[in-house]
Amino acid sequence: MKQVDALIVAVEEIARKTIKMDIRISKEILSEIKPGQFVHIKVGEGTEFMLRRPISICDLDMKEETLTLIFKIFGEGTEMLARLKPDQAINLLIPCGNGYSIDSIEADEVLLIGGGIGVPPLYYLGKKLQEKNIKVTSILGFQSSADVFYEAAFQSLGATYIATNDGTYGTEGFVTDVIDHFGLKGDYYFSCGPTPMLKAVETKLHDTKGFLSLEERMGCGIGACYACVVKTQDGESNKKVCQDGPVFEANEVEL
Amino acid sequence: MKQVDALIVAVEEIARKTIKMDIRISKEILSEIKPGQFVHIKVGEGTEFMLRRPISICDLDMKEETLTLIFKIFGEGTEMLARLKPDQAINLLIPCGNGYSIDSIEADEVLLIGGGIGVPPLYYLGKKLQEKNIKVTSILGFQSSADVFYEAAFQSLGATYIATNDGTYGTEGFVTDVIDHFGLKGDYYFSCGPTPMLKAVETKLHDTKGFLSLEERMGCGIGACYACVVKTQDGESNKKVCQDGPVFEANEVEL
Amino acid sequence: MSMLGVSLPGLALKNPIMPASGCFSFGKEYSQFYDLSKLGSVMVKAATLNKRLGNDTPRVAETKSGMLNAIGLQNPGVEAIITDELPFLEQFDLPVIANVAGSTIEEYEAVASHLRNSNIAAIELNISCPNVKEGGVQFGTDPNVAAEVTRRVKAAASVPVYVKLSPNVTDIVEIAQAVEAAGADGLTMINTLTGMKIDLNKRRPLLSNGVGGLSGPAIKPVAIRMIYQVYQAVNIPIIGMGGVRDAEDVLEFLLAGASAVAVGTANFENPHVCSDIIDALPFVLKEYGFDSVTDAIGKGHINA
Amino acid sequence: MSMLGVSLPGLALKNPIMPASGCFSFGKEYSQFYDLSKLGSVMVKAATLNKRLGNDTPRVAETKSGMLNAIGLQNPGVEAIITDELPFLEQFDLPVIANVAGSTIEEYEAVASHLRNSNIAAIELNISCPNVKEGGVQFGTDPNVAAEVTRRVKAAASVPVYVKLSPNVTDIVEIAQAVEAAGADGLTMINTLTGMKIDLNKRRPLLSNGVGGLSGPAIKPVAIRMIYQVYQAVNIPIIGMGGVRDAEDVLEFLLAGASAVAVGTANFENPHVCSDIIDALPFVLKEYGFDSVTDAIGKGHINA
Ligand SMILES: Cc1cc2nc3c(=O)[nH]c(=O)nc-3n(C[C@H](O)[C@H](O)[C@H](O)COP(=O)(O)OP(=O)(O)OC[C@H]3O[C@@H](n4cnc5c(N)ncnc54)[C@H](O)[C@@H]3O)c2cc1C
Ligand SMILES: Cc1cc2nc3c(=O)[nH]c(=O)nc-3n(C[C@H](O)[C@H](O)[C@H](O)COP(=O)(O)OP(=O)(O)OC[C@H]3O[C@@H](n4cnc5c(N)ncnc54)[C@H](O)[C@@H]3O)c2cc1C
Ligand SMILES: Cc1cc2nc3c(=O)[nH]c(=O)nc-3n(C[C@H](O)[C@H](O)[C@H](O)COP(=O)(O)O)c2cc1C
Ligand SMILES: Cc1cc2nc3c(=O)[nH]c(=O)nc-3n(C[C@H](O)[C@H](O)[C@H](O)COP(=O)(O)O)c2cc1C
Ligand code: FES
Ligand code: FES
Repeated sequence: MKQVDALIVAVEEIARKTIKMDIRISKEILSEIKPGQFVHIKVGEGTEFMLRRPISICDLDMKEETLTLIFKIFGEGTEMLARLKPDQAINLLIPCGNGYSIDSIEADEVLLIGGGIGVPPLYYLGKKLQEKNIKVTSILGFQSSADVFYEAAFQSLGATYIATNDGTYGTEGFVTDVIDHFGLKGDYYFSCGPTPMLKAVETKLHDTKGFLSLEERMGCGIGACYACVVKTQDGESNKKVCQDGPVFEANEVEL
Repeated sequence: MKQVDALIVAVEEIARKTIKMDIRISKEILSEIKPGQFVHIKVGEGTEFMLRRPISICDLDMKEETLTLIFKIFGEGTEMLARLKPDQAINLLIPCGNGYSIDSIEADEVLLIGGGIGVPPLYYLGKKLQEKNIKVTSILGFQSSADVFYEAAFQSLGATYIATNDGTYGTEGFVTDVIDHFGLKGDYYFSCGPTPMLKAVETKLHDTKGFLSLEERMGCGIGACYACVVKTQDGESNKKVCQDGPVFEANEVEL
Repeated sequence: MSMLGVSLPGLALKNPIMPASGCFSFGKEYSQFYDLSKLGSVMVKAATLNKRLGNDTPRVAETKSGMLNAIGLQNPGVEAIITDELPFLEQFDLPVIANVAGSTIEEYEAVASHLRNSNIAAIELNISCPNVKEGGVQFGTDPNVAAEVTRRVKAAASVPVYVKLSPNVTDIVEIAQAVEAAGADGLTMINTLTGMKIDLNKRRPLLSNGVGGLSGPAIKPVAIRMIYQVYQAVNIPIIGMGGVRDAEDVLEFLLAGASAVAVGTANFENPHVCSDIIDALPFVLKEYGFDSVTDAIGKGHINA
Repeated sequence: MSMLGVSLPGLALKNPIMPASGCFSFGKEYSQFYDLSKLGSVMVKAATLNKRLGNDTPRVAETKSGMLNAIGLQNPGVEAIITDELPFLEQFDLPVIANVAGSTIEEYEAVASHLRNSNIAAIELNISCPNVKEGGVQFGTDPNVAAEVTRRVKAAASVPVYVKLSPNVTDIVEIAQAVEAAGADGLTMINTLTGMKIDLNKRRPLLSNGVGGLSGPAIKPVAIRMIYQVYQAVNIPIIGMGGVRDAEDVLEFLLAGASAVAVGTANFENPHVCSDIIDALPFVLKEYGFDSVTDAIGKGHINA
């Protein structure tokens, strides 16, 4: 892991309050990144924001030497980040966390199940799975039509289903409704999104091996402060989301 | 007094760590300004810097609708301000303080005596005195040649003498040495600079009527918090530098 | 009652926002920026029996997201305040809260007695000023002394008395309960935390007084914690303060248990801050699902 | 001695900079960023007798120029720390300071006894953790209890004991003097201020524990004030902490009376912060006219 001052290449609002940001990162660093990892971002230069913000890696381009993040403007920190302009610097810890270990899995077809700001990390994962000739089906859930992003990108990876809570786009309801409705399945599933969604997915797909990416409030982002823990399902010990995760096997930790 | 968000027109380093900043201000506001007044500037947008920075008004241009400030990079706040770029906004309370009351004075010739960052407010004062056909002689003290600024500007108002502490420019020594050396005098003097200089000037020119502009650490900048007081010479009461000053008559307050 | 209205002992507030004592003098300066009738109330600068010149300068220092002050209770004395300062506020439609300070219990009593001849709606009893050599803070750190001052000032005063608590204590609940038992009509909290900044060049404390009071957003978490704890332990209303600069901050104080909220340091950053907050508050209340200010008070408690 | 060196009981420090307990785990993670041998020392995460899982999440919250934490002393227990964690640090050229916590005096004693079998240079006795239901903070707020824990841990320990003081007290000097009299070899201060943040959406405290400990630049003025006051009242050295993030901050702590300085929260903002400070410190000392660290200690006192 490194701390780098990187230059912003592009900033674009691609859906409601949803920012796509491209950042210049060297090939050397990009080549270490695994899908599912995240960066830990400093907000502003001074002391007002002492904690970094964790944002998943959505995509990277080795040739252009860029990294893509997609984040939602949620509170003051993401609002500050959204105001950054091309050629300004951004300070990152990169890469953080374990990522999805896809080298070890044997699968013909997998499901990518994302909700809201859980969608971005699945994109780079999907690209990597596609490179391994694994068939990818994506199920993406959003609040409303105004929040939908990256549908076309996911379509280029395989069949893509959209669910919106209010039914203004795609199927009305949750990602689990889509799974039911279209009878979707795979040898594995990979999921990222709000905890209630992860729980529903874990329950629905209890017979399928799966990986879940978790969110927790963080301090250090590197495993040193014990802020971001999650209990193992046996209740006996804690895992750190920033270091042991953010990706865990289904049924490994308490949701 | 108003709180305004103004646009920066130009930022230039005109001497060592000395920034000249031009700011767009409407004619209506400029027309209320008296020489010797100051603006109280918000640093940054967030909470890191809760106190504004007082900076004297150096010049204004009614036609261009600009206000000119000159300030030294001293600590974190002025460093942040120096990084602002044209077209960025700056938040000011304007105008603050009483200023030099030049309408009431009867004089043929006056001395302007400035030290370091005390020089800027004397420039607009000098312009106003010149408009009244009063002969202006300026004595400006700086640390070293690298710190000297606005010599030509003052020369356009009248005879101008420079002193530097280290003798690298003009007369070696203090402004009071220049006064001695050249036997300078006037019906009035106007002085602004560090307190030791003001004391020396007040002592040297004890027979001349004068006005001194003071500096004190400020909270509100408008007279409401009692941070910036100075005792009257009788020791009986306090004056507020931000509201009753920054300009006081010589021998009015304790230095 | 209107969405923003709150009714407290002696104070029928059209909204819960008021400038904090010492940050707003007696109102004149800020009346250049907006109509003070817009405010719920105003807490004016501390009054002592006689004129005080306060501490030497520097009296303020900036700190990260905060500031230190050691004004030292400069004020013209209670009589001059009644004669020369308070009349200005009568043109505005708001109840005025006087801030009473002193070095001895007798002085507190005397100031409160003098204020019988004025048009104030309530007294804020300042037993927590950290910036004077004598009096001030020690009255606020010992529950028995705090109770005694409260009792004596209550007896001397003709209006409800709100006791201003010091955060520089091991157990704020104990002090709050002591002054409640002594008859306080309400509490205001928190005053400043005692702090210091050292001038690296001069090799001495930057403030001439040495220590000063820390205020501003830096202390908000301490204020919220103390109000939360005290709210559960007393039955008198709390006027909260400490680092407020926007309407979300105000809502946080209400949820913690404050019935009204004062704004201090933020006035220096933005002279319109109280007016801005009053404009924003209805929207922020709605955004978070509250119908009114009273609806939100204390609702941040787990079993509220 | 070198420009940066400081010699304290049990601690021959090549420089006065060390990460603060709980912000650096046992060093492994930060060793990715720089060679830990560069540090003066390292204060490792708190040890209790048995493994603890700590509080529920959320355990941290951001505040203006600071943060709240309520980790709740998660740690694998003192034996596991000795066996699994401390050996990693042996490869680096630095004295290690263990942080001892507990819920009872007996637990404190037991942890200190276990640590006899380890390679540590000193103990930091944590009687000031605000984030556990039992134990922790009350040991640090009553001078008699603080003295008693100190005495017992001193007797059990084989290395010098530095007592970590809580800032959440009315009179920090009284506690400092009590633990000095009880045999403390040094003091570390300050631990976090107790604070709270309320989640406006959830209408409850954001931290699952309710209250948490406030750290970061926001609290620096309180830390400086307390160190300044305690320095005048005790004859044992102080390791200072609270909001340090650059070499100027370190100098301010030295001037206030600290002999060494720990850095906590700032590691999260900048994982290189301790290393950066060590690089900058000689220049900052020179800029302000000091020949060495020891030359600066206590020099901010008016009669120093
Ligand atoms: C491993 C991981 C990956 C993430 N990836 C993405 C992503 O790709 N896109 C995206 O939009 N969001 C992502 N998030 C969520 C994102 O970190 C938060 O939305 C963001 O931190 C909110 O910051 P703020 O300043 O806007 O909110 P504020 O509420 O002002 O933040 C205050 C503090 O709370 C923390 N916080 C608030 N919400 C969350 C949250 N949901 N998770 C963790 N910390 C939080 C902040 O980091 C900060 O420390 C991810 C979170 C984690 C843990
Ligand atoms: C009426 C008045 C007019 C001034 N005009 C000018 C000018 O035209 N050009 C110029 O360069 N400087 C001027 N100054 C001084 C200028 O205000 C300070 O240099 C500046 O505030 C330093 O801020 P900082 O953030 O760089 O320093 P820091 O030390 O980081 O500031 C910390 C705090 O101390 C205050 N402070 C520090 N030094 C001073 C000082 N000398 N006077 C008042 N407050 C101080 C700051 O305002 C701030 O609140 C003036 C001061 C006053 C009172
Ligand atoms: C410059 C200044 C002067 C103050 N003077 C007084 C005072 O006279 N009486 C008083 O009770 N509190 C006084 N206070 C404390 C404030 O009223 C308030 O309790 C404290 O600043 C916390 O609120 P804030 O963070 O919004 O400033 C003063 C605060 C400041 C900053
Ligand atoms: C996440 C976190 C965990 C902490 N854990 C401990 C601990 O286990 N033991 C302890 O004595 N102090 C602990 N502290 C307090 C710090 O050591 C330090 O005293 C405090 O944070 C002030 O320093 P800072 O402002 O540099 O962070 C912790 C602080 C933080 C932020
Ligand atoms: S954020 Fe510090 S351990 Fe995970
Ligand atoms: S700065 Fe507030 S009275 Fe002058």
